[in-house]
Amino acid sequence: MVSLANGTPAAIELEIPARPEYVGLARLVVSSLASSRRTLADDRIDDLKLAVSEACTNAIEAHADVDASERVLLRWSEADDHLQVQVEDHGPGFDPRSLPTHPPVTDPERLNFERGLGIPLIRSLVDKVEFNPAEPGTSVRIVMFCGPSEVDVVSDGDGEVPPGFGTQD
Amino acid sequence: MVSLANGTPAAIELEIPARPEYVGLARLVVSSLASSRRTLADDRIDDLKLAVSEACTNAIEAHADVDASERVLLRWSEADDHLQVQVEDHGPGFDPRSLPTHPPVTDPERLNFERGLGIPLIRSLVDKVEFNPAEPGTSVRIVMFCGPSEVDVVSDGDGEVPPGFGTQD
Amino acid sequence: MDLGLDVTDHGDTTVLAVRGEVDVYTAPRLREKLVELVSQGKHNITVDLEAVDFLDSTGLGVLVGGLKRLRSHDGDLSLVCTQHRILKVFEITGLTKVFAIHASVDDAVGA
Amino acid sequence: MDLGLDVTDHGDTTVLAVRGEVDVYTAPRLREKLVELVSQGKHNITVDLEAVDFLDSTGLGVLVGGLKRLRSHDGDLSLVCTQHRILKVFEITGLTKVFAIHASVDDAVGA
Ligand SMILES: Nc1ncnc2c1ncn2[C@@H]1O[C@H](COP(=O)(O)OP(=O)(O)O)[C@@H](O)[C@H]1O
Ligand SMILES: Nc1ncnc2c1ncn2[C@@H]1O[C@H](COP(=O)(O)OP(=O)(O)O)[C@@H](O)[C@H]1O
Repeated sequence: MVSLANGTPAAIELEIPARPEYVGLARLVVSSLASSRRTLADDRIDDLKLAVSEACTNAIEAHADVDASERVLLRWSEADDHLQVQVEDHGPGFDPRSLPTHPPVTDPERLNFERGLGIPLIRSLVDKVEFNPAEPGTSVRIVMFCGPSEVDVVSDGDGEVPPGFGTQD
Repeated sequence: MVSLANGTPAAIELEIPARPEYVGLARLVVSSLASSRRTLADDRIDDLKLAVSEACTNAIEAHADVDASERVLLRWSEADDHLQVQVEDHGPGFDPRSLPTHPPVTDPERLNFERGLGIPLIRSLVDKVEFNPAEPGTSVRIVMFCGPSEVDVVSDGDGEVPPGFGTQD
Repeated sequence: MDLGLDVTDHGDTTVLAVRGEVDVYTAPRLREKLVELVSQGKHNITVDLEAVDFLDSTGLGVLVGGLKRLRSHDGDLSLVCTQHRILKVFEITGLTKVFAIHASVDDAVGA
Repeated sequence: MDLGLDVTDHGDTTVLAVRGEVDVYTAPRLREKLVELVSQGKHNITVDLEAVDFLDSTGLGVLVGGLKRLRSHDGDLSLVCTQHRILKVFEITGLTKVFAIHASVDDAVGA
């Protein structure tokens, strides 16, 4: 179990307006911080960067319907064996267990779904993710263990498609 | 007069531990934000980046004697005609009017001073700077007007040395 | 953050070369450009992703939407991509089964 | 953030090529290297700043300290710098009057 307190001294916080133009800054900060951690391989840094970007995008979109003057908080912290990034918004919240599933990628119907890839991507890219309700809003906690990736990428070709991406389940 | 409220919606905040390894992150964030502002020329972005870096260095050094688990806050905000960066620490504070002056650069004694260039540099590089006491600590407010630089750099050769850098005054 | 969008015609195929980061901020411009090309009657489009530094789910969604639009005109949308970190996003979402992905523009327009 | 420090001998002159960002975090390593070179009897040092991306007042202070140390050994510390944004920091602090600044390592070691 990861047991990193929020108030750990090495924490870094970035607070941005809930607007699309600031997601790039969140990525820049995360990849800069991750790069200074020598034990994290480059492709794992890219994974973390994409996952955090997806979480920030969702946080920003959650505010789009509510109040675009709201703010999104990114909190970075480190421990011996892992990195943790929390993304917090004050949006309406959601239930991550009741998200729609896509049709299989081989089904022509699949093309009707332009959205819904963010959370499955986060789940595939990082070692651990939690979507916790906040009061109000959502707090997404992403954890990346340091050292080599434990998740293998499904290679191109006729390999299996990972769950959440249109498998019939 | 600049009259930008602290709570302006476009504000971005970065909070870092008061430790030298995080000054680079502050620079990265400031130069990224400044670059997205098309009206600011590249050399003015470099000036702002160096000035903010000096202010962060001072904030971090102010904590070195006190408590290195303290934090430094960088707050970025924008208005139509200027950018503003505030650097806040909780250190012991100081009086910017009673800083020692260096001997003239042509005096061999000048070489005994390795320090004290930060604040004169900030003053030369940005359009406006204020050192305000905070409770506790210091809040440095740096303002950069957008558009071309109003301060000309003293060129190499036998031009005058600007005040604060060892002129006999 | 700029998104570069360069259009060149290669016979029947229109190549849209994208440069920069495709995310929630820039993807709308990619979508508009694809819609514009389709409305100009360009129904075979190759999106060249070789100069893309970053692509997120919003970008994937725009490409899926473009493919759907082109298919409805009996056209196609293919991709050029050899960068590992970009390919990976298609791989883990299974979209390598949806898009024809080529190793070069020559491959794509000759195909 | 790495600071690159490469030492090469050019006759009587030792060239210390610095790469990266010189700031409050990395300047101590530059200071240590200069102290080490002086203690090895290298009393004519040229610090090549051409691959430096950033230099702050801490870096200037280390160079001033190095010059002082070398002068006390009847030696000298000169610089190689043509980058506008780095030169500017020496110019506005008046330190162009303190250091000999050369346009190339060849100029510096030939001087
Ligand atoms: N932070 C959040 N706050 C509120 N709702 C969210 C949040 N994150 C995700 N959601 C909901 O989950 C859905 C699926 O998210 P995602 O998989 O990222 O795809 P997309 O954002 O493209 O719809 C979103 O459409 C949204 O309804
Ligand atoms: N944020 C701050 N808190 C407390 N003291 C400060 C702060 N900033 C500057 N000072 C004081 O002002 C002095 C001069 O600062 P500066 O010109 O940046 O040179 P240096 O940091 O190299 O000494 C510092 O040595 C310190 O005593």
